[in-house]
Amino acid sequence: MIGIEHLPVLLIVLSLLAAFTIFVAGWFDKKFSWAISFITILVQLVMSIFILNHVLFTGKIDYWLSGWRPPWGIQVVVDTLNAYVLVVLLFLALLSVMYSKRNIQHELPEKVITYYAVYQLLVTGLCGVTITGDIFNMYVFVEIFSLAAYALIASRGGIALKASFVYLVMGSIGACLFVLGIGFLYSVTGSLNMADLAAILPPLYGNKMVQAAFALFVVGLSIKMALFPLHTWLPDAHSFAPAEISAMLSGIIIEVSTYALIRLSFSVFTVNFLKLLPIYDLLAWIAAIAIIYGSVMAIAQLNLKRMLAYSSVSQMGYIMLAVGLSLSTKHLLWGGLTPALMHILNHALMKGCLFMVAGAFIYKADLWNITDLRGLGRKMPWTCGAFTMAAISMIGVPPSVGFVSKIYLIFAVVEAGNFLFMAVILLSTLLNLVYFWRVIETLYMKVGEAGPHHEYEKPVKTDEIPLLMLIPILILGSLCIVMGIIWLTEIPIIGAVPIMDSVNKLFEIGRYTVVP
Amino acid sequence: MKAESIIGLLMVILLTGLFFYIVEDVPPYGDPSSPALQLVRLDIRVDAAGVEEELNSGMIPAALVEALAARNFVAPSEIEEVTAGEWDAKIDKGEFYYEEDEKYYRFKKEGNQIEVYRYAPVVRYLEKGLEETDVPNIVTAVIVDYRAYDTLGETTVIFTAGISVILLLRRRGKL
Amino acid sequence: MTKADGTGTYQLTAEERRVAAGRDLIIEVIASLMIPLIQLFALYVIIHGALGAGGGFQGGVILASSFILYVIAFGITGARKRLPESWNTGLQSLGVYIYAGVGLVCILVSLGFVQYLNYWALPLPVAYEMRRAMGMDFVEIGIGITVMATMTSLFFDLAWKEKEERKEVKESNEGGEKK
Amino acid sequence: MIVPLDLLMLFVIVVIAIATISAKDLFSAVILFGAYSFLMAVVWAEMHSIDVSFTEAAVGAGVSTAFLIAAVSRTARWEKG
Amino acid sequence: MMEWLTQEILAKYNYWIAVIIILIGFYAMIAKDNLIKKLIGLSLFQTGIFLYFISLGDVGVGWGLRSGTTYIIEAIPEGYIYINPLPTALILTAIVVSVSTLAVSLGLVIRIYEEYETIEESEIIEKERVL
Repeated sequence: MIGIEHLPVLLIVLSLLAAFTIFVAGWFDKKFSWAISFITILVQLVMSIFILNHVLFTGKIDYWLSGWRPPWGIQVVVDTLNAYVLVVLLFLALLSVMYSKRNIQHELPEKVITYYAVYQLLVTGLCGVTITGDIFNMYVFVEIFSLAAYALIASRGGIALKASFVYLVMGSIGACLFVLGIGFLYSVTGSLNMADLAAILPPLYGNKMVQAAFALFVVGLSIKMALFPLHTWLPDAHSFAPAEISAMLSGIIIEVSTYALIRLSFSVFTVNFLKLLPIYDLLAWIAAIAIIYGSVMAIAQLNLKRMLAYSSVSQMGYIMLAVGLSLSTKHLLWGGLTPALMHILNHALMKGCLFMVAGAFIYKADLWNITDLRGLGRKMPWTCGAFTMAAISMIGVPPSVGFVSKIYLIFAVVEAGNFLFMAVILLSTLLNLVYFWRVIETLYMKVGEAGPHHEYEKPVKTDEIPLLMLIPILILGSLCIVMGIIWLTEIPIIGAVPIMDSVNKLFEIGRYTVVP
Repeated sequence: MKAESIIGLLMVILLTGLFFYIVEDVPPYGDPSSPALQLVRLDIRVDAAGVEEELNSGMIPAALVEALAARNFVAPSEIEEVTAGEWDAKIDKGEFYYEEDEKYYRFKKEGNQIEVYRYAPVVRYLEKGLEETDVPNIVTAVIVDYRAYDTLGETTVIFTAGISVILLLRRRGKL
Repeated sequence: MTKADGTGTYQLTAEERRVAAGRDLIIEVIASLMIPLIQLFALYVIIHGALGAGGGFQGGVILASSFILYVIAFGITGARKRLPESWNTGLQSLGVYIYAGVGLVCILVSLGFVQYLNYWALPLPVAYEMRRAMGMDFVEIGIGITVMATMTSLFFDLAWKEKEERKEVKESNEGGEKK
Repeated sequence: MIVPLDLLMLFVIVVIAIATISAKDLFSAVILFGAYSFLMAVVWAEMHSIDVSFTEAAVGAGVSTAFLIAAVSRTARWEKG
Repeated sequence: MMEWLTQEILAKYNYWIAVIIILIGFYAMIAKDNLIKKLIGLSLFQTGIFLYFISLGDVGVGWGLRSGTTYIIEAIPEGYIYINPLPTALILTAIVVSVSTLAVSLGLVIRIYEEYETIEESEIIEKERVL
């Protein structure tokens, strides 16, 4: 039996080897590629659940690659935050690859092999960013997943090419700023390891190089995670990519960038540095603007995927608002990073479901615009049901995940004492209601144009998408409600709340209860 | 003038401002004792009284160990005097296959206090690289041994680029 | 090709075919002299990376650049025949397989205490101290193979114009028939 | 490291960089970029970083330039406006 | 003022050249209309960062009197010390990343040209509007 300490590294290597195997096996037979990808990601998910279990109940995994002590070699560190993000990531990746079997056959019939190879590399890069404990290594993996994402977004051709190019230019600027920040940090500390940097940095907090490095990290990663003024690549990239890539982009890729920012600012620069300058207050304000801007722009859109993309801008605003408030909430149970981490999972569930449903409409009848969706509620009852569940979650109807995020966020705002943010959240809920109600209304209340006046009285033929595409949508849609109930009752069966507590304890922010 | 040029100029001015802001703290160019090459000051100090004798006799002072542990640093295992008022401290390897200890801290007496410095990783690479890896070219040793995982990532980046271009451009053959 | 007076066809000489394809004698001769030297140098760089400047990546790029020179001098069709696509695909993966595989062997041979990519654990029949150096050589060769195959495939994909390719193939077929 | 030589080469590098981004003919821009990479490799060799210098000479001046030429020959040669 | 100039600008000339190259590349990436020019700008930006890293690792001040030597371990003469090998190793990785990015982006440019018949960004946006 391989020790559990080996699992994080095996996870990466297995994924890498699978990518190469897809490439070679696909040369012999196209059918292998999907199967290999699916099985690999399934195994990875199981591994990541083991890791989460181990981290939660035994302690963090600290693995020295090549057998060198950390400041000399590279280190893989998995604590609760990593393990949690890893599970969320691989869960959505698994559902996406399940969904993509039929969808990719339909959309890119000639490119199946390379599609899955690049997809597997995307998953590898995301996992690598998540588990690494070395900043330069993080940069390398950020580049891997970015390159894979550029190619996957462009794979449909047409307008997607230009969207991907814009993403490439902006993402490269972000990565360059990131590596410049690494250079600044290296020149004053001589180290690249995160834990080591955290130990060396405290006397250097006044150093201008360190401050500039932090600023460069924030700006570089803000581009990658599409924070408001730097989001311009996002709407096009989200709307023209294949559906599962949109789901991954919105649900995981920008979240992993957020994770990188959280990791760098709390693990490397630590809370003491963040309290010196009001950077996080500034971030909270920017996030508030992003929430309103994203919601307003979403209302103006006709294209369903584009609307969802702008909604992603606003949802990233929620996460960043929670991160920005994390320093000022100390006393209550929902303080610290809890709302941000919750919303990472919740957003992955909701946006994954919504983008996959949007992809299903395109798969079935090439319907892009909201007005085209009339009467589909009767034709595709399961798909539209899942859509409705995810949509009411986005609005924030009580037992759903969206409600949980919002209520935790509102409590955090109350504790931070800035009631303008509360107004922003309530206004955004209203705007969410406006643009999602429009879609739900079109789906259920309006009748198809072609049919006669009283068509709704006739039995409508259901015309569902293939089962392999339907299952992920249904899982995600139902989880939107189930997960919300679990959050609300704080049932510790999946260890959800202990995760938040131990993350808060790790970074010494917020109030944390006992970790079992 | 186009809007893009104006945005570009603005960004350039912003970045220039950033560089002018930080220039004072950039380590001097070509300095052989800069933090990246030699020693990092850890801002840990203890009173020299008593500690100095202990250091000179090769014992590990408890006050120093406490001060280091407060900042999550490993405790030294062996002390060795280099020159008057300066000591090298070594730590346990921690791995099973090297017997020797490795150089980690440098204690310097400054006035009445003993300051703690730490060696940069590079010192270790240059001193022990040949012995440990049998490779005279230290960069090769670093990229394929000390930081081999980075290089695995790097090879994956090239591979990703190759497949991505096939995904984008190739319209022939099986792929 | 039809003769000027229309009385029949004659064979194109090698020179005429070269001119028709837009290639140049001097470049061809020089390239055919240079390419083996470049490849020899590339192998030297890969193997010698441990002792002097260079290493798997640089050697791989130089090896790839020799193929690129071949393409520039002799046209893409000939290069395709010399380095088939299937080989290229296989080699791209093979290099990384070697790299990741060396690491996996390290884990599998000595579970529990030896970590990933720790070449001391390699089960090689040489002295303990030599294993690290040999492991690094394996990895360098792996990097070299991947880089060579990927750079070549990248250049072929970027430089490939399908229409011109087809024309070139037709011409060379014609030349073949006339013989 | 010899300062005057270093300064001279770095100055030439900056001039070539400006020329690269202002050339209207993309072919000449690409070739200038190759020259820039090569000079950069020389500067790095003079800074004793021979491995990076080697790589830049092979990649920046060699393969990147070949890629760029391939791309320019398949797209438009002249920059407009 | 003069002191500041000599200490911060002249003594650190290598860093300033790196900054100038970074800014040239950055400006080209944002302001240039042509896609290939943007990519050349990206390459310049990256090379500037590499120059910064390499300058960081170099040792040896003055006019060739006392200098650093390269990191290949051998008997070195008195007065010379080895330069810092770590930035070199990092930049080797970063160069590979930069050439990979360049290749993928050139692939995109070629596809864009096939699709839109132009590689000027403004013209692409115009054609997109028509579509």
